[in-house]
Amino acid sequence: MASTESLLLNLALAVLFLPLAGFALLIFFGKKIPRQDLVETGILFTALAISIYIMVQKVFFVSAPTIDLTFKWLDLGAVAGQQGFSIDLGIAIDNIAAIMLVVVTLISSLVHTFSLAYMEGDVRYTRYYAYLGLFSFSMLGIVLSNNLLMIYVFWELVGISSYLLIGHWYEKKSASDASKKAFIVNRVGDVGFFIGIMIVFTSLHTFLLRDVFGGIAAQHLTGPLLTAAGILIFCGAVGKSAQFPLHVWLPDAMEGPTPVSALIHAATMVAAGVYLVARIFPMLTAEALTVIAYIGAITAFIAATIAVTQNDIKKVLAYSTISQLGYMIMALGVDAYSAGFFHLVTHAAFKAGLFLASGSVIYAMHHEQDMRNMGGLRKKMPITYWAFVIFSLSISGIPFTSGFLSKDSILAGALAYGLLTGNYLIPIIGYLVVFLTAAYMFRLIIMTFHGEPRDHHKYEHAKESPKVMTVPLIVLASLSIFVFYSFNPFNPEKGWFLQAVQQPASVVPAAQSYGFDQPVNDVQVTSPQQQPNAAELSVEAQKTETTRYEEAMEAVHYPGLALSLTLAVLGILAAFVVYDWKKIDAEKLKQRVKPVYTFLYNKWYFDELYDATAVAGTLLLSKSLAWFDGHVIDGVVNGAATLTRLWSTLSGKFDHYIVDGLVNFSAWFTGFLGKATRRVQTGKVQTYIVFALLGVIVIFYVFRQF
Amino acid sequence: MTVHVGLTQFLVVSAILFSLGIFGVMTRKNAIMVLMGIELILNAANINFVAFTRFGLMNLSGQVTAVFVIILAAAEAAVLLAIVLNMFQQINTVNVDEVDKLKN
Amino acid sequence: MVQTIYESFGYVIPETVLSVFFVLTLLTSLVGDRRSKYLPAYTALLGFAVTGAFVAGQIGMDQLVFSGMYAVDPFSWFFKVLFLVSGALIVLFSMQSRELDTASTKYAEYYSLIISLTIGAFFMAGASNLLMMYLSLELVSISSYILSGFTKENPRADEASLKYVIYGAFSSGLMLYGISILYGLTGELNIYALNQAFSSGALSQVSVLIAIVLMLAGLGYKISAVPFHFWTPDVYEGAPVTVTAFLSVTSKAAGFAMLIRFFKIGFIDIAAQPAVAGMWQIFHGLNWTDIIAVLSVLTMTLGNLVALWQTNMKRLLAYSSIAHAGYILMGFVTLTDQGISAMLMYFVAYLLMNLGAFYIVMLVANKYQTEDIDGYAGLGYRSPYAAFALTVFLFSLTGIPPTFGFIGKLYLFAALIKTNYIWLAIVGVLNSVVSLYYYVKVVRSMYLVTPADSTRVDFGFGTNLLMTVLMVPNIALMLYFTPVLNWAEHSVLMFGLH
Amino acid sequence: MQYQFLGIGYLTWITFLPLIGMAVVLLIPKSNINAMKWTALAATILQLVLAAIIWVNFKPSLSGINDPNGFQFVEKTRWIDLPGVAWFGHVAVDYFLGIDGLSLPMVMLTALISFVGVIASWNIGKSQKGYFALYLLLDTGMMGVFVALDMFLFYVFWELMLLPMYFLIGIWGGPRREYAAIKFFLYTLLGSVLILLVMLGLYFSVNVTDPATGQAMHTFDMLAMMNPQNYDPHALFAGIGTYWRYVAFIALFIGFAIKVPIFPFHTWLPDAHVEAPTAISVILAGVLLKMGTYGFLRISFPIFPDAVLKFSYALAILGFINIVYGALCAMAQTDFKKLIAYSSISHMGVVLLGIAALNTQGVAGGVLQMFNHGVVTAMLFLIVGVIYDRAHTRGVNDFGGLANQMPVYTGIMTVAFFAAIGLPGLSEFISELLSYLGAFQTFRWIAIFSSIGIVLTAGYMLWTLQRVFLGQLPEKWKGLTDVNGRELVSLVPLMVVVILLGVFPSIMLHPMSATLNNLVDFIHKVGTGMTALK
Repeated sequence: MASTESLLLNLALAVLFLPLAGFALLIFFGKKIPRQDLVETGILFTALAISIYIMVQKVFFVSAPTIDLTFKWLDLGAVAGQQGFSIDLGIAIDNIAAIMLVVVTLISSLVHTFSLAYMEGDVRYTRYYAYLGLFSFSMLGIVLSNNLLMIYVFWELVGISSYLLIGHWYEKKSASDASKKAFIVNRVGDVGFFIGIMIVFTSLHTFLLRDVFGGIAAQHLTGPLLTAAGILIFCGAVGKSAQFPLHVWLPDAMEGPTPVSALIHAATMVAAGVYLVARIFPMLTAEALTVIAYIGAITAFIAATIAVTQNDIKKVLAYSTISQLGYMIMALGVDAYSAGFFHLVTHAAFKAGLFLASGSVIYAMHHEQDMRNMGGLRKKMPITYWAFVIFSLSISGIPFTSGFLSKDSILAGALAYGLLTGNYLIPIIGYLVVFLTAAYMFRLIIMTFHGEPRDHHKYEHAKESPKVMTVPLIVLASLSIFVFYSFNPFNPEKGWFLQAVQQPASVVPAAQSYGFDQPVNDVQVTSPQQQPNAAELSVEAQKTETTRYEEAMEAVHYPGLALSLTLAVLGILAAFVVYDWKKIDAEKLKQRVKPVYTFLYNKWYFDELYDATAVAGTLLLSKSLAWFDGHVIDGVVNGAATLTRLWSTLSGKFDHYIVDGLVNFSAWFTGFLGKATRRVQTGKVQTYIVFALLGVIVIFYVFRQF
Repeated sequence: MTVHVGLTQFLVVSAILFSLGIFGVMTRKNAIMVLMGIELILNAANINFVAFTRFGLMNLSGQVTAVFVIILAAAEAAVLLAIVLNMFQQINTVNVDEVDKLKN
Repeated sequence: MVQTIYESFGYVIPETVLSVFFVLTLLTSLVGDRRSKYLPAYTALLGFAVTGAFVAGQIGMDQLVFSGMYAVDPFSWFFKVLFLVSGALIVLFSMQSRELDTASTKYAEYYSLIISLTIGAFFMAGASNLLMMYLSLELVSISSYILSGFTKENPRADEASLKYVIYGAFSSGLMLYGISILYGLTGELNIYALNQAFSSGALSQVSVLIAIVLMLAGLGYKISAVPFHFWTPDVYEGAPVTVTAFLSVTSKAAGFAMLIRFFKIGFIDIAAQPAVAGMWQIFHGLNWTDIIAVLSVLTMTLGNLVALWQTNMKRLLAYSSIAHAGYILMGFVTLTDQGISAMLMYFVAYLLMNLGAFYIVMLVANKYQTEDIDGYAGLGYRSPYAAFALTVFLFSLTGIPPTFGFIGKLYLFAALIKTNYIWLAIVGVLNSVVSLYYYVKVVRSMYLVTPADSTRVDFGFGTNLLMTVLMVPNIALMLYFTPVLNWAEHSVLMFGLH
Repeated sequence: MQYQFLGIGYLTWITFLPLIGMAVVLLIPKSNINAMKWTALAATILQLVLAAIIWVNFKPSLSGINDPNGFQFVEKTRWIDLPGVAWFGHVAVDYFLGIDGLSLPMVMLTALISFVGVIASWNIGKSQKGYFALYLLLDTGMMGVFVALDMFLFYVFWELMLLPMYFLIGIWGGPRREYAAIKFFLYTLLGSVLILLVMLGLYFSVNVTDPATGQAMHTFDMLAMMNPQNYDPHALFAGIGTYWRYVAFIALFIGFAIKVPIFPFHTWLPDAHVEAPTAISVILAGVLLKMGTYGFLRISFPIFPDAVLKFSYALAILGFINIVYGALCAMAQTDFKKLIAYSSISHMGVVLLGIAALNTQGVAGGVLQMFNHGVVTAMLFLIVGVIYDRAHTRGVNDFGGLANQMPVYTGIMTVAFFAAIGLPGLSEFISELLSYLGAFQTFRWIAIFSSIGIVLTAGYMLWTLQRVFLGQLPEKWKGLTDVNGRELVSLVPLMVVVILLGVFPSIMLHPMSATLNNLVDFIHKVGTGMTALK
C-alpha cells in the first residue's frame, strides 16, 4: 500500500513538473525545436494519462483519505528560549486534489489541441505554448499543495501566467491594459490572502494545512481572529474567482486568446478560488461562511443580470462564468461543500466547452465577436452548434446533463440552509439566477446560430472548424452528460463523485460553527489527517452531525428541483419568445426599461466607480506626494541651505552694514564729544578698531556676569 | 602749601591719555595722527608702569619695561611712517579712509 | 632653581644662531649680485638648518632661564620645531614666487625678515614674563607688518600693511595697557608670580578682568579670533602669498603658544587636586573658559559662513584659517592636557595642509595669473598633479579620512567629548560639514568644470617634489599617526607644572 | 593563523585587492585604455573568486555579533599603540577584521556588484584612468566597511567611500551632476559626523584591560562596546536606558538613515541616481544603501539594545512610511531611473520593517532583503542603462513596444521586474515574506498597512513595463538593437542569483541564521537589563 502511495506521490510530482520542463524547453530552445507546440501538447496528454491513473487509484483503491509528502524547506533555527522558526512544505493528494488533477490536465490538454489550429501562425506561437505550460504547472501546484504558503506561491504564479496570456497580443493597448488590470485587481485580493496567512502563521507557527487545522482544533486560534483569518484568506478567492467586488477584471481578461479564456478564465484558474475555499473549509467559522455565502450569491446575481444585456459573445460567457463561480462560492458558504465542488468540476467541462465553441465561431467569423453581426450559423457549423446546445442545456440545469446534477444539489443546499437559518434571501437569489442563466444562454445561441445572418460577407466565408477544434468540443460535450458523475440522472447523492467528495469536519470551536454542524454525539472533532481512520470517523461525524441539514436537503430536494426546472424552462422560453419568434420586440423592451437596461449594460458602472475612486485616488495621491517630495522635503533641505547662505551673506556683509552702522554710531559718539562733528569718519581700519574695542567692552561685561 | 601728588593722580592722567589715544586712533583721518593716538596709548601704559614702581614700593621691573616700551614705540613708529610714506608715493594720500580697496 | 644670567645663555643658543643668520642674510645684499635671490635664500635655509640642529639638542629640556623670563620646555620645543619647518618651507616657496620678483625687491631683507619673525615666534613660544611676551609679540608683529607690504609697487600690499600696522599696533597697545594694570595689581611681571598673586584671591575682580580682557585683545588679534579678526582677510588678500602663508601658520601658532602658556601658567589652580589626571582647574571667581568657548564658536562659525561666499582663493583661505583658529580654540576650552595635545596635533596637521594649499595657490598664481576660484576651472586636466595635491590639502582642511586633518579634528572632538562639552563638539562637527561646501567648491571647479583651453601646464620636477613632500604626510600620518600623537602628548609639558 | 595567502589574511586581500588594481591602473599610460579596463575587471574577478572561497570555508554554526570567537577569518593587529603618559591613558586602535553571518552576504554582494559594475562601465566616455582608479578605491571602501570590526576602522572606510563617489558622480554624471554630487556629499558627511561623535563617546565610555599590558584602556573595538560590563560606571553611555544612550542612538540612527535612505533623509537619492552613470547607480543602489542598514545591525542595535527596544516601534513606522511613500512617489515618476530610485526607497523600507521586528524571521528577512534588493536593483539600473545607451533618453513615456524589438532584453527585464514585484520563485519574495511575517508578529497593524505596498509596487512596476515594453513600437526606435554579449555578461549572473535564491533561499539564509538569532537574543537579553554574556 505504502508503495502505491509513494508511487502516486512520485507520479504527482511528475505531473507537476512535466509542464514546467516544457515551459523551460520552449522558452530557451523554442526556436530550435521543430513543432514545439506538439511537444507541449504531448507533455500535457502524458500528464493527463498519469492524472487519470492517480485519480482512479486514489479514489477507488487507496483507503487513506490523504497521501502526504512533507519536507523542511527553511529552518532559521531558534533564538534561545523562543519558538524556533522553520517552514515545512509539501504536497498532498486527497480525493478532491486527485479529481482536480484530472480536470486541469484534461481541459489543458484539450485546449492545447484546440490551439493547434486556433493559434496557428500567431506571432508568438512558441511563447504561447510556453506560457500555457507555465500556467499548467502553477495550477497543478495549487492543486497539490498541502500548505498555505505553497498555495500562495502558485497562486501568484497562475496570476503571472494569466497576466502574460491575457497580454499575449500586447500590441493592443486594450490587451496590455486588461492584463495589468487583472494582475493588480488580483493583487488586491492577494494582500488579504497574505494577511490571512500571516495571522495563521503567527498564531500557529506553521503553514501546513493539517497542522493548522490541528492547531485550531486545539483552540490555539479562536474567536474573531479565526473568523478574520478565514475571511482574509477568502479574499484571495474573491480576487481569483472574480467575486464581487473584485470581479471587474475577468470580462476584460477576454482580451486574451479564446482558448486561454477557456482554460484559465473559465475552467481552471478562476475555479482555484473555489478550490482554495474548499481546502480551508474546516477552519471557516459560521460568520465567515455567511459572508462567503452572501458574496457568492450577490456575485451570481450581478453577473447574471449583466450577462443578459451583453452583445460580445465572450463577454456574455465571461459574466456567466462569474455568475457560476458565485454559485460555487455560495454553495460552500451554505455548507454544501460537496455540491460546490461538484459544480466546479461540471462547470469546468461545459464552460470550457462553451468558450472553445465560441472560439470556433469566432475563428469561423474571422475574429468577429459581436453577436449582432452573427446569426444563422447553425447550418454552416453543425458540430459547434450542437455542442453549444448541449453545453447551454447543461449550464441551464436541464435534466440528463451534468449541470443539472450539480446545480440542483447546490440549490437544494441553499434551500436547506434557508430553512435552517431562516435566511431565505440566498436561495431566492439562487433560483432567480437559474432563470437568468437559461435566458441569456439561449439568447446567445439564438443570436448566434438561429435566424438570418446579419453580416453576409462574413457569413459566406464562415465554415465548420477543422478536426483539432471540433474533437475537443465533442469530448467536452460528452463530458457534460450525467453518466460520468452519477448513474441516477436525478439524484447524484449515490454517485461515485459525491461519495468520493465528502465534506470534511469543521474544526472551529462549537460556538463558532453553524448550529446544524454540531456533532450531537461525542465524536472528537479533528482534522482527518491526524488519525488513520479519521476518514470514516469524519464521515461518521458527518452522518450524525448533519442529520438536520440532510433531512432539510431531502425535504427540499424534489420541490426545489421542480422549481428550478420550471424556472430554467421559462428562461429558455423567454429567450425564444423575444429573440427567435420575436413575439416581443427586444428594442421595445429595452426602451421600456431604459434606465435598468443602461445600468446593466454598463455593468453596474463598477469600472467607472473604481476608476473614479481607487485608481484616480491613488494616482492623485502619488502625484501630490511626488510634488511634496520634490518641493517640500527637498525644499526643506535646500531651504536650510538657502538659510545658511542667507546667514553667511549677512555675515559676509557684516563688515559693511553692521560695522558701518557702528561707524556711524561711533562717529556720532565722537562728534558728540564736540570734535569733528561735521567730518564723520568712516575709515575702514578705524571701523575695525571700533569694532574690536566694542568687542572688548562686550566681553568685559559678559565677564562681569561670572 | 603743597599739593600731594599720589598714585591716583598718575593713574587718572594715564587713563585720560589712554582714552584720548583710543579716541585719536578711532577718529583721526590722517595716518600720522592715528600713529600719534597709538603713541598715546603706549605712553599711558608707560606712565602706569613708572607710577606703579614709584608708589607701589615694588621691584624695578616696571621702570625697565617702560624703557623697553619707549624703544619699541620708536621702532613701531618708524615702521608705520615708512609704510605711510610708501603709501603716499603709491596713491598720493595719507588718508586712512581712502585705503579701502580690500574688502568682501 | 633659576639660573644665573650667564648660564642662561646656554639655553638660547638656537635663538642666538638665528639672530646671527638674520644678520648674515642681511649682509648677503652687500656681497655678490644684489639682485640675486638665491644667495640670501640659501643663507636663510642654512640658518634654519643649523638652528634645527641646535634645537634638536634641546629636546627634553625643562628650564626657566634669564631669571624666569624665558622657558625652555617641551612645550616651546614643539613650537620651535614647527616654526623652523614652516620658516624653511616658506623660504623654499618664496624662491619660486613670481610676485616677489619686482624691480625694487630686496631679497636679503625679505629673507632676513622671515628669520626675524621666526625669532620672535621662538620667544613668544617660551616667554613666561609679561614684558617678554610683549616684546616677542612686537618683534613678530613688526616683521610681519613689513613683510605684508613688502611688494611696495603693489597698492593692495601697501593697503594690507597699513591696515595691519594700525590694527596691530592698536591691539598690542591695549595689551600693553592690560599688562601695566596687572603689574600694578600684583607688582609682578612673571606669570608664575602672577599665579601666586591671583590664587591669593586678594585682588580686585574688576581690575583683573579689565586686564585680562585687554590681554585677550592682543592675543586674539594674533590668532585672529572673532571679534579681533577683521584685519585678517584684508591682509591675507593683500600680502604676497608666501607671506600670507607664513602669517597664517607661524604667527598664528606663536599667538596660540603664548595664549596657552599665559592662561595655563597664570590661572591654573596648582593647589587643587585635578579630578581627572591631566585635567587642571582654574581657581574660583574667574571663569574665563566659557568666554573662550563662545569665542571659538563665533570664530569658527563666522569664518566658515563668510568663507562660503568668497571667490578669491586667498581670501577664502583667510576665512578658512579664521575658522581653524576657532577649531583649535575648542581644544583649549577643555582645560585638559589632552585638549592641549589635541591642539598641538592640530597645529602639525594645520601646518601641513595650510602651507600646502597656499603653495598651490602661489604656483597657480605664477602660471595662470589668477587667484580666483573660477580661474581654477579645469585645473584637474591642465595640471593634474597640482590639482590632485590641492584636493588632498583641501580635504585635509575639511577633515575627511584618509587625511591627517581628520585625525586632528578627531582628537579635538575626542577631547571635548571626554570633558562632556557635547554641545561644543556638535557645533564643531556641523561647522566642518559647512566648511566642506566651500572647499569642495574649489575641487568642483578644478575637476567638474571643463577648461576653455586644455593645454597642459606642468610645474618643474622640484616643484612636484615639494608638493609631494607636503602631500605624503597628509595621507601617511593618517594611516599611522602614533609618532605625532606621542610627540604632542609629551609636548604639553610646561616648566613648573607636573 | 588559518586562511592566509602570502601570510596575509583573506579579508585583507579581498579588501585591498582593488587598491592594488588602482595602483596598477594609475601606472598604465593614459593611452592604453583597454589595459585599464582589464585591470579593473581582473581585480574585481579576483575579489569575486576570493569571496567564493570565503563562502565555501564559512562555518554557519558560529554566532558572531558580540562573541569574539563567533567571528571568522579574523585578523587583529595593533594599528595605533601608545603606552601614553599617566594623564592620557593608553591609546590603542586595532586593525580588526572579521566576518559573521551578517557581513558574509554583504561581502558577497559587494564582490558581485563591483564585478558587474566594471562590466557596466566598459564604455565610459572620458578620462577612463581616473574613473577606474576611483572606482576601485570605492570598491575597497565598501568592502572595508563590511569587514571592519573596529569602529575607527569602520569609520575610516565609511568616509573613504565618500570621496570617490563624489567624483564619480560629479565628473562622469549627467547634466545636473554637480548638484547631485555635492548634495550626496554634504548629506552623507552630515550623517557621518554624527556617527563620529557617537563613536568618540563610546570610546571614552568603554574601558577594557589590554590583554598585552594588562592595564585598562579605552578601545574602538565594537565587540567590547557591546558588552555592558565594559562600561565605565561614570561614563556618558554607562548603564541601561539612560538619556545619553538614547541621544546617541538617535544620532547614530540619523547617520545611518541618511545612507539607507529613510524618509525624510532620502532626497539625495533620486538626484544622485538620476545623475550618476549607470555603473555608479548600480553600486549606489546595490551596495551603498545597504551600508546604512548594515550599520544598524552591526553597530546601533547591539551597542544600544535598550534604545532599540524603546524605539523599535518608531523604526517600524518609518519602515512603513518608506514602503508606501516610496512606492507612491515611484508611481508618479516618468524618468525611468528616478522611478527605480524611489522603488529602492520603498524596498529598503521593507528591510527596516523587518529588522525593527527584532525576531528571527524579521531580521533574517531584512538581511536577506538587503542582499536581494541589491541584486535586483542592480539589474534594474543595468536595464535602464542598456536602453539609455541606445536611445539616450530615460523618459518612460518615450518608449513602447520594445518587447518585439529587443526580445532577450525584455525577457531579462521581465524577470527583474517580477522579482521587484515580489513574485514567488524569485528572490525578493522570500525576503519580503519573512520581513512581513516578522513584522506582523511584533507590530500587527503596521505590517498590515505596509502590505498596501505589495499592491502599489505591482501597480507602478507593471505600468512601467506596459509603457516601455508593450504596445506599439514608435518609429524612431526601430533601430534599437538587442542586448549585446557584454551586457549579457553583466545581467545573466544577477538573473541566475535572483532565480536561485528564489527557489533555494536556504543557500543564503543558512549561514546567517546562527548569527542573527544570536543578535536577536542578545538585544532582548541585554536591552532588558539581563546581561547575558558568554
